[in-house]
Amino acid sequence: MRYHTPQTFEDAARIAAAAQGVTRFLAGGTDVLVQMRAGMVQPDDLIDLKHIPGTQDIARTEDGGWRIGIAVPGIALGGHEALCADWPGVVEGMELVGSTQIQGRATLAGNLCNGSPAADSVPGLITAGAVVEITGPAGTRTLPVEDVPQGPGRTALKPGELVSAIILPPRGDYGGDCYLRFIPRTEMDIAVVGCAVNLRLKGGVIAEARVALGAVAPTVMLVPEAAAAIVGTALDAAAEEALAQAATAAAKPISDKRGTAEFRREVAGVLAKRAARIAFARAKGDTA
Amino acid sequence: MAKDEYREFRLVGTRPDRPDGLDKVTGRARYGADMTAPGMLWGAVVRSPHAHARIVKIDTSKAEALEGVKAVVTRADLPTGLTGEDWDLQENTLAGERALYDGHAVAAVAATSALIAQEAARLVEVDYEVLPHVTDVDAAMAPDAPVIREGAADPTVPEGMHPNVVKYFAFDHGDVEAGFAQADLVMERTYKTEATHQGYIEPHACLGQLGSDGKGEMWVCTQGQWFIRRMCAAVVGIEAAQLRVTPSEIGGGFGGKTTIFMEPLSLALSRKAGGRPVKIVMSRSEVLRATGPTASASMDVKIGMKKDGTITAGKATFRMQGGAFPGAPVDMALYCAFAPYKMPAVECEGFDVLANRPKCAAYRAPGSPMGAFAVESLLDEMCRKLGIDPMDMRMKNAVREGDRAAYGPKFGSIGLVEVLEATRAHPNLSIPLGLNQGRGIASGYWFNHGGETSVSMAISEDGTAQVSVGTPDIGGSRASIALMTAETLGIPYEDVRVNVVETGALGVNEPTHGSRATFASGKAAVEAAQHAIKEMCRRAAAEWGIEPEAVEWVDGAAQPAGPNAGKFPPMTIAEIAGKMGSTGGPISGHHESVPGGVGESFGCHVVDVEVDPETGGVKILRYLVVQDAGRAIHPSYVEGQYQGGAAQGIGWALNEGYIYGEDGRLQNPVFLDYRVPVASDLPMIDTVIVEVPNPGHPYGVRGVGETGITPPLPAIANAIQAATGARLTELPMNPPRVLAAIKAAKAG
Amino acid sequence: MVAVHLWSSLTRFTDGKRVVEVPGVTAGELLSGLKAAYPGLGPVLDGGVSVVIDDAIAPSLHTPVPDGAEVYLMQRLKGG
Amino acid sequence: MSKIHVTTKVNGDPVEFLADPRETLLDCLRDRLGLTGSKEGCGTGDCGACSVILDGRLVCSCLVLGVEAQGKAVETIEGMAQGEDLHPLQRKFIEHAALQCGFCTPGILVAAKALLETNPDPTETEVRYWLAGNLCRCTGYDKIIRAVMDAAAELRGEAA
Repeated sequence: MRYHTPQTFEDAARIAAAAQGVTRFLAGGTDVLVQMRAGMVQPDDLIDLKHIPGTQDIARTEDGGWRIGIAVPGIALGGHEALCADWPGVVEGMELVGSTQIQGRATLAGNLCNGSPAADSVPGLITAGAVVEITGPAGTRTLPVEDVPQGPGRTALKPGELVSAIILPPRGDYGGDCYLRFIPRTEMDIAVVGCAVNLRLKGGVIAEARVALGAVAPTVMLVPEAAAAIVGTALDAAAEEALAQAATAAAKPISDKRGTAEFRREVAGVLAKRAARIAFARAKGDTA
Repeated sequence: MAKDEYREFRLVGTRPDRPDGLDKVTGRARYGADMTAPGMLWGAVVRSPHAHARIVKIDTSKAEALEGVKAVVTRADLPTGLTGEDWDLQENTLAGERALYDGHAVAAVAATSALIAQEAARLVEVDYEVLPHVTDVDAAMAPDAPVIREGAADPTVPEGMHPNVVKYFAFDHGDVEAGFAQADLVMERTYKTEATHQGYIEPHACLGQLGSDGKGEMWVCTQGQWFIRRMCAAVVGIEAAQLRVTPSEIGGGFGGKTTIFMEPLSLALSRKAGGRPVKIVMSRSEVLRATGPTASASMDVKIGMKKDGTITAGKATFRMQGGAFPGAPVDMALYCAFAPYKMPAVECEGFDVLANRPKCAAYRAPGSPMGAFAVESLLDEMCRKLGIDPMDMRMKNAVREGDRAAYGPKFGSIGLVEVLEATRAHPNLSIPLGLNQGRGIASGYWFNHGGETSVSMAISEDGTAQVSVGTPDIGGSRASIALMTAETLGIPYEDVRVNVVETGALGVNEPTHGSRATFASGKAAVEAAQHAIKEMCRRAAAEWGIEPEAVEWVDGAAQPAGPNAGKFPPMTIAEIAGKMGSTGGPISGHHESVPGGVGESFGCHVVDVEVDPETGGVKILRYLVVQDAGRAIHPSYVEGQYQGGAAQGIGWALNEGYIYGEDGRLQNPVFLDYRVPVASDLPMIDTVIVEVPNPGHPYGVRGVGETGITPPLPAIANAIQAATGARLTELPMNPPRVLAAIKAAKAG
Repeated sequence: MVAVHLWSSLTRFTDGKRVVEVPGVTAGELLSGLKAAYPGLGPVLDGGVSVVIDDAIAPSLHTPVPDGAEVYLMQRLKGG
Repeated sequence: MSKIHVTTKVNGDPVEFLADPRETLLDCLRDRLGLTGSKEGCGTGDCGACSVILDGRLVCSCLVLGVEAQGKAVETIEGMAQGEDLHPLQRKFIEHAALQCGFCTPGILVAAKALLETNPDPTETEVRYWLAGNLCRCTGYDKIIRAVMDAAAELRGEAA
């Protein structure tokens, strides 16, 4: 295995494009090293991106959003007060990935590019309207996060392409988001169901909303019907119930070692309701 | 040094620092994988990806051709002609004609680095003819189930039973039907428990060396170095005494490190590699796939009870699979299931069944948790139906000294009633519960075990003492044995060093299992100390010119036994030891026996849970363990056993379990999905040490290690019913099952 | 003669007898007596059993059996 | 496969080793540098027995490549005591009997030290969640949590 430490994304893309065998990018490494250890993947070329300047940075964009480096570990997101104030749902999704130790390494970009339908940070990114900047042999392009996953372990990245930044839009006023997941234990599990809700209030009523579900389909999915169920409401009981039903109806889960399809459908509704309540409270400015 | 309230003893019952504490908090303690040797090679094991397959051909040529590879072994490199348990061990070490479970070893390689060894293992080509498989115990007894091994049944199995039944066992007493007829309520239910793994954090590791002269050495993490010696010697075909086995520090065992897995492979590889030492360290997935989990169980229980809570009769049929080899602890499960109760009539029947899973090993009170899950769950449900307080029912039916155990003989001194009284008196029982919260109670039992024991001790020139024991220290037994030795010799705790020694240093010892280390090695250490005391009294007597019988040992010194014996100042152990070279030579003591007088231990647990009615998630709010320790030598480590046992039982109850796919492959061979409790899953675990001294031990010790894993399974099921009205009869009680049960209960 | 209580599935080898009277003053002699009286028991007993004399498991085949003792056979006990 | 020369600092000491790029930092600590205090319990980041502090951040050394340690600073259990003086956490673990087999202990001590450096006054819940990535199979965590809380109190200068 060849180990590369490029200094620019362009170099990284060039190395990847030229590589003949199995190629993997290394940011936090919390998925790649596990796969190598299990013998699932034996890369011929491993490209460590952490030597590229800026990959460890969290920066405000000109329009008031955020540009997050691809090697920023979860613990750094959680330690960034302004980012947490803007996008608590995004940060809490990332902070749910693994243990404190994993948080010292795991990254948003890695969690996204691993392509797991259960990735905890992805629903929050999707509902936030985040986009990724992609660098490849043909230059850079951007893509909404919801368009990145294409199936379990598969992404829309082409050979030689890699995510070079994650960009969050400006939060704006009266917005709130939240991510909740269900796991059997209190920590250390992969989500059995995950749900993120992002919404904006206008005069106490939900003016816009996005709802995303994880672990109930081959990819994390945006559920417009669920969002529609609460837009125009003040999240009263009926709206919550409609939201839960829409989420349950949209879920297309499988039964596996982590949960049954029936359970996942039901809990998708429960989490949607609970996440919406928190997002709503956050949008109102409650310190939930 | 904190000293607990009572105490007729100077040291027993205090809480000094453990002797190996410093090594273990600084990273210096050496565990199985921490040893290296000059010229060392690394081993790796080739494992079957199939649950059941004929091994058509193994081609090792590519692996052998890889640079750095020094040896490859297959079953052809092991001796033939083994029978019984030895054959089972050999077959489990390396598959012969067929791979019997996912993860079954089929070949092994040794190379100059771990990476080369892993590469070589991938280059071993095995042709398999996949065969039908079965992993569920009930399915394995179905008429059309694939037969795992023809003729594997032992003589206990009557003709006509399913060929996968390899052992059959039944016991009874009294008239069960008459008992049911007298009952006001008779209930019957079927329960299932899934296989769990001991989950010790240290994967198996060994460093083995074997020369062409048949002499070998091994460094290995094990609960019992003599077991390793005997089993390895049989499997690779050498003489037991020619193999010297040194136990490393051990990173947990819980029964799972009482037998062999890859250890003989290190020897076989070493022999083939010209005697170079070979280190093999299992990965976590190897541990979960191919070491010894528990059996899984399917159990029918029927109980009769009068309106006042009196149990009139019980009937149990247990079926257990312990993998592709005999050994599921169905007998122990049945013995323990009704043990806490006076049973006028019982009828118990058990089947040990083969399936395509790894060979089960012991796990903390083997069998008892399953049996308790069935019986304690049903009793709780019956109390609920009859409106009886479950503590009252337990007290009313509790066995006492002289009562006949459900399994036949009469109990000697036992402490169940004292345990139940202490439980009832505990403040946790009067804490009010809120919405969706429930309280569950259950009892548990384990026999404990004496076993072959050999201990030697020697007095040093300065009057301090060294004790050599053969039971590896998993949870503080060096401390408890040092306390008892120091108490007996009348010297400070710090003056005793307890060493866990290699097989060459003592006679045969059984492992640290059966809750026996503090009981058996402790009892033998006390005997050995008495032996040395006798000699020291004799030396003092000779010095004083009086009869040895006229000398007694008090507070670490010889003194005349009374005014008639003469008037001499006490002669301390240091004085006697200081001149032992000129008074007859070294002073030592030793003791070899299978100690009798084993003390059984009963426990009772109380758990409060809160259940999320929308997700089925179960949160443990508080947990209480009450158990009879006989006498707690080092109370902190007794509490530790109670807490650790409870935590493992909680894991078994809620989220742990082997998950096999349709293809017969283990789907959760990593800690990510084999879900042992993490710190945030648990509350503090309250403990009450009840002390009803065991008359069979000089300090009253009962083994305390095992009972604690038993009650959590039913206690949590009982608490979930109290919280939700839903009764779960299948483990693990994970959220999907709990939610489904809540919905079913609501539906009526 | 000592009355030895067997577990019920052993009665297959003892013509249905639950309690078998055999001569002997030690645990081992009782086991030998049982095998002599009912050879079918041999393989099962050789597979490992515990002899319980009154309230205690006999640690040795040489453990004496006192007059009037109650004797039960149990499966060999093990532990984790 | 050619090996890479790595220069790094372990417990304050400059060290060098040759690493196959596939080897983890844990492999390198244990097999190249003889620092076997860090343990491998899973190799997948699920048990925490290999916990070390890498440039001030708590990580599983099984999820870091040895070559990634180039130019960084690594703290392991072997560097926790200052000469003969144990860290208060180490003393409290012995005092509270917070270990049975001791295999998870180095990782838990390193993780707990990282906790107390960022949060000197954690609640029981905070300690439990911080240590959720450190599996202990022997103790049921009770005495571990007590030892960490007690060490924290001592470090804050409160009477234990």
